[in-house]
Amino acid sequence: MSRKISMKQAINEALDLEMRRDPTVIVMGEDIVGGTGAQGEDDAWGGVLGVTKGLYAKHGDRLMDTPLSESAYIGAAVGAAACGLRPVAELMFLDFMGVCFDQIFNQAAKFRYMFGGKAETPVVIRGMVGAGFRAAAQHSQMLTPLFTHIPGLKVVCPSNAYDAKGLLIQSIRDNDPVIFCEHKNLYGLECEVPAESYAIPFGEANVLRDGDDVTIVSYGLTVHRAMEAAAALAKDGTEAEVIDLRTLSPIDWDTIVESVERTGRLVVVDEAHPRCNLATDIAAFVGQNAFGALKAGIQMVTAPHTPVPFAPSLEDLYVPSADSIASAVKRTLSPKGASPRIAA
Amino acid sequence: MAPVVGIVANPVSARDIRRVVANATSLQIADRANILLRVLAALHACGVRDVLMMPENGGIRAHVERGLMRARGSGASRGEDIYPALHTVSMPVTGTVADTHRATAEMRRAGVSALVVLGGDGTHRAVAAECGTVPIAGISTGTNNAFPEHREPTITGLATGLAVTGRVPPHIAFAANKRIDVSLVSGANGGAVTEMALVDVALVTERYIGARALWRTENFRELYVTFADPEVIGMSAIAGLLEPVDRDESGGLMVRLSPDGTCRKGITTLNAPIAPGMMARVGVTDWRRMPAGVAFVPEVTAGSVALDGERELSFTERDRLSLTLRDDAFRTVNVAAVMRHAGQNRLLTGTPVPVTSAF
Amino acid sequence: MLNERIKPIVMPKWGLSMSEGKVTGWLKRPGSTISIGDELLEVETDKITNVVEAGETGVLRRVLGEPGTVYPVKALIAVLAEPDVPDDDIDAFINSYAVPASEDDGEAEAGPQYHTAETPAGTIRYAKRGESGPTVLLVHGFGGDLDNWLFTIDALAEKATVYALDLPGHGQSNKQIADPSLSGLSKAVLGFLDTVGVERAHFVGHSMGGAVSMRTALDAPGRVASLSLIASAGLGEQIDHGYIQGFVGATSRRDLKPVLETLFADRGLVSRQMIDDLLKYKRLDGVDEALRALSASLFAEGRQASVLASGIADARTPTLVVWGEEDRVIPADHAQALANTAQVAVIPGAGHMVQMEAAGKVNALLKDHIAKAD
Amino acid sequence: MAQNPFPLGKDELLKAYRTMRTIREFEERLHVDFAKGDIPGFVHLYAGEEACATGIMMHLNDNDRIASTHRGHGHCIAKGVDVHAMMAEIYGRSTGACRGKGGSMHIADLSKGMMGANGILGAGAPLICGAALAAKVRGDRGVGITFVGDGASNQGTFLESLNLAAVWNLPVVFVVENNGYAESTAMEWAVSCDSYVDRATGFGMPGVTVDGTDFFAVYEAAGEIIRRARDGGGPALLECNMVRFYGHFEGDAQTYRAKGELEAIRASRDCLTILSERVIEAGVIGRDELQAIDREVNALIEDATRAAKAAPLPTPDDLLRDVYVAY
Repeated sequence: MSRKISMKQAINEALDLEMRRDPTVIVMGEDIVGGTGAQGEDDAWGGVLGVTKGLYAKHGDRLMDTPLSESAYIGAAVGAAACGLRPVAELMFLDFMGVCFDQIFNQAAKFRYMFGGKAETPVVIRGMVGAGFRAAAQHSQMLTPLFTHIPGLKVVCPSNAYDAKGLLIQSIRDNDPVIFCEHKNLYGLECEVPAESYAIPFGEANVLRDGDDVTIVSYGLTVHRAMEAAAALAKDGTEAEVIDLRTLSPIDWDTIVESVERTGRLVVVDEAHPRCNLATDIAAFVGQNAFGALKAGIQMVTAPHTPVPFAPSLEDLYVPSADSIASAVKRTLSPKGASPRIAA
Repeated sequence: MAPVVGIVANPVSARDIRRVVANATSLQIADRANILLRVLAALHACGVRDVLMMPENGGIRAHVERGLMRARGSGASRGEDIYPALHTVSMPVTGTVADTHRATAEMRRAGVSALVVLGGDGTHRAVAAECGTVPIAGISTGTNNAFPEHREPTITGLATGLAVTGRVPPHIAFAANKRIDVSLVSGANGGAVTEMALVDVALVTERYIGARALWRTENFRELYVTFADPEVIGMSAIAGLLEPVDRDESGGLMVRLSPDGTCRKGITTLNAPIAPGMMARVGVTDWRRMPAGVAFVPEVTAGSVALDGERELSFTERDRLSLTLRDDAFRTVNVAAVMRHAGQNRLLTGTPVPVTSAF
Repeated sequence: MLNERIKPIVMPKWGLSMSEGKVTGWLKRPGSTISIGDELLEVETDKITNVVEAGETGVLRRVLGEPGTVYPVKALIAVLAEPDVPDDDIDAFINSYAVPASEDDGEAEAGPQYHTAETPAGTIRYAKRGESGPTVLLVHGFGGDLDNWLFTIDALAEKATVYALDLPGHGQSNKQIADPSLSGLSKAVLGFLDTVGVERAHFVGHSMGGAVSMRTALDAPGRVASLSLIASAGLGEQIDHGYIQGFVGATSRRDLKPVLETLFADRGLVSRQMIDDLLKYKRLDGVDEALRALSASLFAEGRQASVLASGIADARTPTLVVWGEEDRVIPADHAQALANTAQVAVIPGAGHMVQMEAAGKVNALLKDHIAKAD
Repeated sequence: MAQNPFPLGKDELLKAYRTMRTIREFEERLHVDFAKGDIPGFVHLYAGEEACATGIMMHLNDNDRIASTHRGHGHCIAKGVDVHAMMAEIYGRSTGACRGKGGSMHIADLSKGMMGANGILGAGAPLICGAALAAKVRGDRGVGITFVGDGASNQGTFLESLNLAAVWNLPVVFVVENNGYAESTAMEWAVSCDSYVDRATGFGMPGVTVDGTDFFAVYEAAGEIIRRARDGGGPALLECNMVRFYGHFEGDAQTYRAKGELEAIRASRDCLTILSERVIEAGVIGRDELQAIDREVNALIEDATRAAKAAPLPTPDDLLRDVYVAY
């Protein structure tokens, strides 16, 4: 049965279903139950934004509040995964990885290779990413490129509730460490989601819109900006193909290249900072592997190379907009788009 | 010559297995240093201007020195010293009991008037082995402490200061103490080892030292005590709960325990606090007084000897073991008597006369 | 104002989730004389593109639906009337036409569009249309669901009580298949009929659903009033193994699209939504296992395990066989297996999903067959 | 033969001796072969510290997990990791415990409960909290032991783990292997708290200090602590004071040590000598029996070294293999 639920509910449902299916799934994080040890209600918060609300009542101690101690509990989740559990550790804001990155990239990501293929570390580290929440520089970043840089990690960033549920279920069932990035500004977005369990395989981009004129590749929140841009462009007769990457590691190169080979034009949209991000990565790959198909220079639309500003007026400028994406598409279509030009 | 007080503070006492098996106290290094600062303040108040301290790497001295420095820097002292000058015995640090032995010997040679000892029974035993006639003022930090009395260290410091500055007559200020000498002559090579205990000697049948602390009773066979105080913790409590013997009376007590440690017919069963938080039922076969100067040869022919709660020696059927209690073996500051005398004579009503340092 | 001689052509509602459709092009010019079954125009929905056929006769007096424009369901897109109906009346009719309130609103009050039944084979989802007349049961094929009857169910419901179910392992029914054989599925279907209180029904089966229907007719002849076998399995050994394997194995749009294209004569009918819906179905827990179990049991090594043609030929059940001439999954010549005992119709220009690609023709055949057999 | 006064049977004593001797021989051999330039990279030797790993591991089974340090060979051997696979790994061979892709600092054998030596100091502590959590969730009475040097005990990971283990009441034992030196820096200088027992106390768990060169002291204290953890009594800290016979890594001239320091600890604090003299003196094991073990161990290490040198190198394909379980 399918009904409309929000991405937040979809994540909650995925955790619930997997905990029911597999007794080795445990969920831990700061305030994911909330109020542990305090005098008030059990399950007081259910996560800082209520994503895990209600799970404690269903699964009890398999939901574990942690001390504010990311190094310790992320490391514990990694260790537990190496010992046969399937922990889902919530890092609240993925910006906090700064204090536990060793456990993620030196431990979890490397066990399998470093131990000669004899280890499995099925841990999921989920947390919020992205700007637009008026949360300023340390709670708003899109740090996905830092994770995609690390071999051994899988990196997921859903753009809607349906994908969030299926990708989180796949993340939990996957035997590799997965960084599950939840854009906080998509939590409330609703769409049709089956009530049953389902897993969306990794490495399969979702083509949200077919078009023959230009390919727009993105993930997370900016997928919706790209769709807005495509709708606006369609009114002028430009049909954009919009690709939602869904998973960043592994990444679906085939879908991107096949599309560009058909459209001959590529706009890559990434909410991350402009240097060494998904946009540059994809542009480089397409440049190397589908150069002959390109009719125009590749355009990249990213956040600026600045920390995320607090002032709402500035933050709104920070995140790639539908207008900026549409403008980028138009640059690929203009005769000058064919040759690189530095804007005045 | 102005009195100098020696300080032996052991940073590694109270770190043994009894913290795990019996929730025993663990006194932090910073707290040990704070205790010393309180003692130092009390000594200074009595006119002691120089203190000689054992060096160690456990951090106590560093904390104390920081405390002295802060006191000098803060307005609390109004420019006046409130602590004596701190000197350290010049010797290498090994981190073992040998440090205590050597420091005590050096302090005795330097002519200290008293030794303030911070540690458990084991530390006090090490000091007693080398202190000769220098009186000991004991402060408990250890676990199984029967020997040092439990008391606020400031009072111990005051009593020591009053005693060494000569304001309390020695016959009141100092008390005599007993000890048990343990002699072990090796059957293999004829070599002899002499050890001593201040409170108790326990003979157990297991013949390995292991984690040293004694907390199991199943192999426990014989107990010899210098005094039997029902108010103290440890193996000597067994004796204290059978037949109390005071610290100041001659002789001690020996107790035989039932071989299997259980309660059989004809055997007295005793429930005793053998370690902090640990009550144990032991079967007692018999007990009797242990007169001073009489060598006792144990019935146990092979096993280990625990001195003041810690396994130290092991012996076999071929070895010869004997135990002898000595009265008047070493001296301690009688804190209770000094303070009573101080009160009765209002010793602390006037300003004490400063005595110039000899250092 | 109501003139019964003025017949509106409205945007059709194909399936329960359709709310609007795009007119892609007219196949008849204004002024043409129209007979029942004539192809009037093409409409594209997010699920499928299909032809709207005339349900009545008359002259195409007005064409209102602009190609390339999206209209809500039941919007007026053309008017049919006899030549003698005055233009003024037609204009007045058009001016006064109001799109009826969307059915969804009404149904939200009347209850859900789909129902579920707790049967011995687990939870079965089904749709029920129509209130009177004979009872018809629509049984979809391998990997399908009740939406395969998108263009069928409402047409039949005009004169029948029509049930369409999701077989176990399919659609939104229970995904566990206790017995992945034809008789296992047949028992599940009978268990469903028991649950909804139907003793006897006209069975309409597509592909594997046809074989399930035949199995039921052989095992429980009393419960099968007639058989309508559409591109049915069970009439010969041959089947496109590549299709079965491809369908079971596909996990991405890229893999699944060419597989689905083999189902239709016109590959362009495979829409993004159709692929997405099937992918969403295939991702559900238990579906992969169910499909693999069924394909191993029924189509191992690229051959149909059960050929029931001779049994059906011997039985007395009235039988209709319909095939798309360009069926690339099960060859259309399998229809001839029952040529001697059944009515056989092979429809040109249609593939395996003939009931969708040539809905008007198939619906007419079904209505006729059911009416005669009842 | 005299009655055995020890808390271990003769077979267990022989096993403990064999383990310690194997570690010593393994490390001594590496010391020699590294100097010859036979071994790639760098190695950190456990020689001198054998009583600690052995005294603790005698209480563990394969279901108990340990997280080791950069100085992990001794932990591996004591936990039962195959010596041939270890030696081959150190030589970077495809027959190595990690198929030549981990090296000395990453030897692991999860089937033996050995979760890996670790090149990141202090990183094992959070991991072992996870291992202990897994044991607790499963209710299988498993315990987790993490080893940390006196230097790495200052890492936030270690201190956070003490807190987490206490808060979650995990069956974890934190073993501080205090050999006095964080690389070249003295523990007395680098550790502000002076006593690891104080640190443990500050986190609400008991701490114990033992003479880490005395196998029996380690064995007995570890036994109590591990039993307590297994029974749900929660985490504890065990500080083993011990000595490092070689430098931080091979090639370290150890100029930071006092004159005569190394000679003194080798003479008076060699845990193997202490153990063998104790058991011989007690009349439980004959010197000849120990010498027989010495010969067997010697042959084992010789064979492991010879086999490692002769073993095939990883293939170029191995470069790209085993980054993920599924791609």
